Amino acid sequence: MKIKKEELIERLRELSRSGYNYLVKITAVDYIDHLEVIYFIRNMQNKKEENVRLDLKNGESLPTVIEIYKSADYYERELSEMFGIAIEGRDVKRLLIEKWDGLEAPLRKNFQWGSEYKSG
Amino acid sequence: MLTRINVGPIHPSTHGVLRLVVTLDGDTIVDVEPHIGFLHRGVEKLAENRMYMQSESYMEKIDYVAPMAYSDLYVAAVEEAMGIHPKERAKYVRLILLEFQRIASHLLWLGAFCNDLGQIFTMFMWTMKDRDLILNLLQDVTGSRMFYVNMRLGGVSIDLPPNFEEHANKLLDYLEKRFKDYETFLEKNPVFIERTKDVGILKREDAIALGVTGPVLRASGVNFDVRRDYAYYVYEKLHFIPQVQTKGDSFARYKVRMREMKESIKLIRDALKLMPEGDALGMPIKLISPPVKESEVIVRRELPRGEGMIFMVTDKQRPYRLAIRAPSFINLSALRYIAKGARYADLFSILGSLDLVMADVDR
Amino acid sequence: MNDERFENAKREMEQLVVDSLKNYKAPVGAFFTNLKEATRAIASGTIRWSRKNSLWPMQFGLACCAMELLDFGSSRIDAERKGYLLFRGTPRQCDVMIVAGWVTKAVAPEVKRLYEQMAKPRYVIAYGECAVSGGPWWESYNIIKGIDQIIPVDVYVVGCPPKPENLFEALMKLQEKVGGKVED
Amino acid sequence: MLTDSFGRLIVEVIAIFILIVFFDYTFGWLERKSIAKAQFRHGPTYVGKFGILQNLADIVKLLAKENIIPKNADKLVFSTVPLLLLALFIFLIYLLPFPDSLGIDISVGLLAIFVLLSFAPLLIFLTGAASGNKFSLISAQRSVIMSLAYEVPLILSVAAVALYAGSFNIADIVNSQAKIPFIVLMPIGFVVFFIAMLAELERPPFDLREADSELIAGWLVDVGAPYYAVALFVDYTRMFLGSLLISLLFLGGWLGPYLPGLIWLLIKAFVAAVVIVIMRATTVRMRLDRLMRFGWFWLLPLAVLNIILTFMLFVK
Repeated sequence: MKIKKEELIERLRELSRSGYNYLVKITAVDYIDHLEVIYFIRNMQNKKEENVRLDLKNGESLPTVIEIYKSADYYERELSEMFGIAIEGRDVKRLLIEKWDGLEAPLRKNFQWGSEYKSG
Repeated sequence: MLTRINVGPIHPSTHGVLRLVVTLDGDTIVDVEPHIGFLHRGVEKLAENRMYMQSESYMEKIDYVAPMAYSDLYVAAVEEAMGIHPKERAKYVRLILLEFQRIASHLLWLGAFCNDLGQIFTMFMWTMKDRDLILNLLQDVTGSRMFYVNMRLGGVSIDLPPNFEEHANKLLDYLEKRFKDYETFLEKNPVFIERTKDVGILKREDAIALGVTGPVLRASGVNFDVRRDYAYYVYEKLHFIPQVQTKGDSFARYKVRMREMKESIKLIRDALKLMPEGDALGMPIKLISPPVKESEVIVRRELPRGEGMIFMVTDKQRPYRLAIRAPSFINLSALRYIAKGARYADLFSILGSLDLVMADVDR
Repeated sequence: MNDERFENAKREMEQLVVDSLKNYKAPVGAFFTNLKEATRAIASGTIRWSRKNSLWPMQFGLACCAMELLDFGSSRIDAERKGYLLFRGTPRQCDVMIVAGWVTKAVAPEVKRLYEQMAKPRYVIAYGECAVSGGPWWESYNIIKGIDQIIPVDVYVVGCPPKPENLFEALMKLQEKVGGKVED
Repeated sequence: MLTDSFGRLIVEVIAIFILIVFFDYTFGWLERKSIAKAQFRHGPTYVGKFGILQNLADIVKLLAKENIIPKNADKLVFSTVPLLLLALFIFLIYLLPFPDSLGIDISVGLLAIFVLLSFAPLLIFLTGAASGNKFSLISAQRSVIMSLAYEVPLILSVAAVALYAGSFNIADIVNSQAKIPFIVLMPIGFVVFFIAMLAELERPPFDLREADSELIAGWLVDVGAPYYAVALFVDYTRMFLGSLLISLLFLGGWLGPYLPGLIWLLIKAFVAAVVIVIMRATTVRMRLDRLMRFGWFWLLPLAVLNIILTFMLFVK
């Protein structure tokens, strides 16, 4: 299901009310000119799945869905770290790579591989 | 007065490198904040720069307690992308090896869990001894002790040796006896019951909202198992039954895993009986892989730690994007909610009952 | 005559006298010095023997190889036979640090700190390909290519993962080093 | 005459110290071996015959290692209190009577021992609090809180023994067990005493102070290697004291046929110690609040019941 960024919260709320209450994963794909964000959600009653997709322009931010799905917490933090997507409406701390020497968003296609480690 | 303690990153019972910032009020936990990422090495990025079958070895190192489960997940995703179906015998062979891997993983968990509860390695040594026997059996099949890399497109790299069935049955009989011993040893110990019952309760609604998977989800009363609900291989034919408990405490999680091991024994026995003769060998690894048919693949597998999922956007020779849903990652995020209000001594028993592999969390 | 040169010669002369006095042994004192040296030799021999026979590893696992490290301690290999097993969680009371697993940029300072917290004499074993050279993660952006970039390593064990028996052999090699059979 | 008694005193002091070292060393070896056997292992085998020299190597190595005193620690307290703790336990063993009129025989020995024994948690608290580490601090708190749970039942169960024997003198208590040892006469009292003693000895399931999986090493986290050797010595001396008390108060002490009294006493002490070690190998750790509940709701009523029963059945 392809939706627009503005209607994301609304659609997810609708879906979660209709039984799709389990968030499997949030991930993104970098298509260089734009990003595609995918929400995999599941209905735990009848085990049906739904993918909610939306396109993001480079540098655009994403609204948080943490009020609808509690488990979105870690996935959003991962997303913001690995793809450099800013999350609106919540404080996203750096998650995976602590003490990282200045290189951003490793899962973007324009990512430069890291430098050698300097001790001391 | 609130005390803040920093546990880790290197601590005897965090099972890897995990830093927890614990806020205590007396002996009661007010807040736990996990800091992760100490083992991050960018598997997803590395896989984007490898040929399809080159990444299998990387996948095994994501979860080093049950490596074969991950390689199976990845190879299944590649198979689906290329439209290859595994051979009939290969399905059985894979199922048997995977269930053995699951028993080995749960055994390690059981030992480590008792260790977290404060035993001085006794249960740990016992389970490690039994786990070693399973690893020896898998070594007989694949030639390697830990990282097997034996899944191939459409089958496995080496078929089961001729006397495998005999060895496996002997081992299963032994394990069944041992599990009975473990159950009496633990469940008749009042201190063990006291430390696990009504500790770290995760209710059904919370479990779904927090998105936990695997034995943790099933211990909270949600009847969901990928092996039944997205049946793959021959689980449907073997009448697989998921193990469910309703209470959602540490004891329920222990019970689910214990029952799962027994269920695995049953599955292996049935599979050994029903296994057809024939060929189980897959394609040898070549640099140029067969043509890719699908542009996007979603594959799910029940790993020992929970539901694993691979979402792969394909390219000609290598994945364009490989997203892995790691069960430990999401189970760890539930720790904060479970541990709130518990005693400090119970923090590690709760952490242990979630069965985390830190490399799986960080990827 | 150059005053400076003269001063230097004078100072050298004085130094010579002081040195010779330092090495001078009175006939009665010689007995006690010899006795002192003998006791010192016996004591150092005992200490070396005890250090050699009681190498306590730290309870410290990073990644995959930690699984084999567990196996090393458990009943099949039983590292306690030679006194290798008394895993202590705290670095203050340990002798050997077995780095089992890959070391990321985030964890490197912690490893270094742990090494500095250990009491001397302390030894390090790089266990597994990742700790030796970065191993399969050589190309990763977040991995240190070998822990010898941050701490000194005594024994390298290669393999991915090496079998627990290899670790046993490594510790025996370390014993030889501690016992003084192998030069540094 | 003064020189004569003074000479005897010195001989006694040395003899008992040798006894302590002998027990500590043998028990340390026995503990490692028996735990290894429980875990399908062999334990130390290479260093000396049957690994008998393993502990010697460990101790010498620990003493020869660098001593680290952390910057945040209170240096004076941190470096003297472990030694005080060791001195306390050794002194307590000197207060016990041994057969063949070895040791001091004071009339209120029992009282003196249990009063002094309650200082141990405080000394542990001091070490833990002085090291300036939060894990040690938690361990120190636990040590004091724990003592609330077991001290009262411990003393009450001992009181029943003193009531029956009609004396606070331990030699008298042993002699009053000439016919039947107290373990048969008051089994409830023995159980309470044994459990409370386990807690006093910091043995599983009550090893809350030195909880490896939670607090890394409890009050010993920042203790340097030489002081860890002292702590091991403290641990085993405490074990000796505990098993001696168990055998003196409940198992009939040095009374027994054929063999000399000292041998009987040591045999009984070793049996008590090995039972404690087997418990250590099998059980998991209790929680602090559960321990408190257990102490006050189970041990205390049982101890009181034991006193009442003793009073009604035997004393009247």
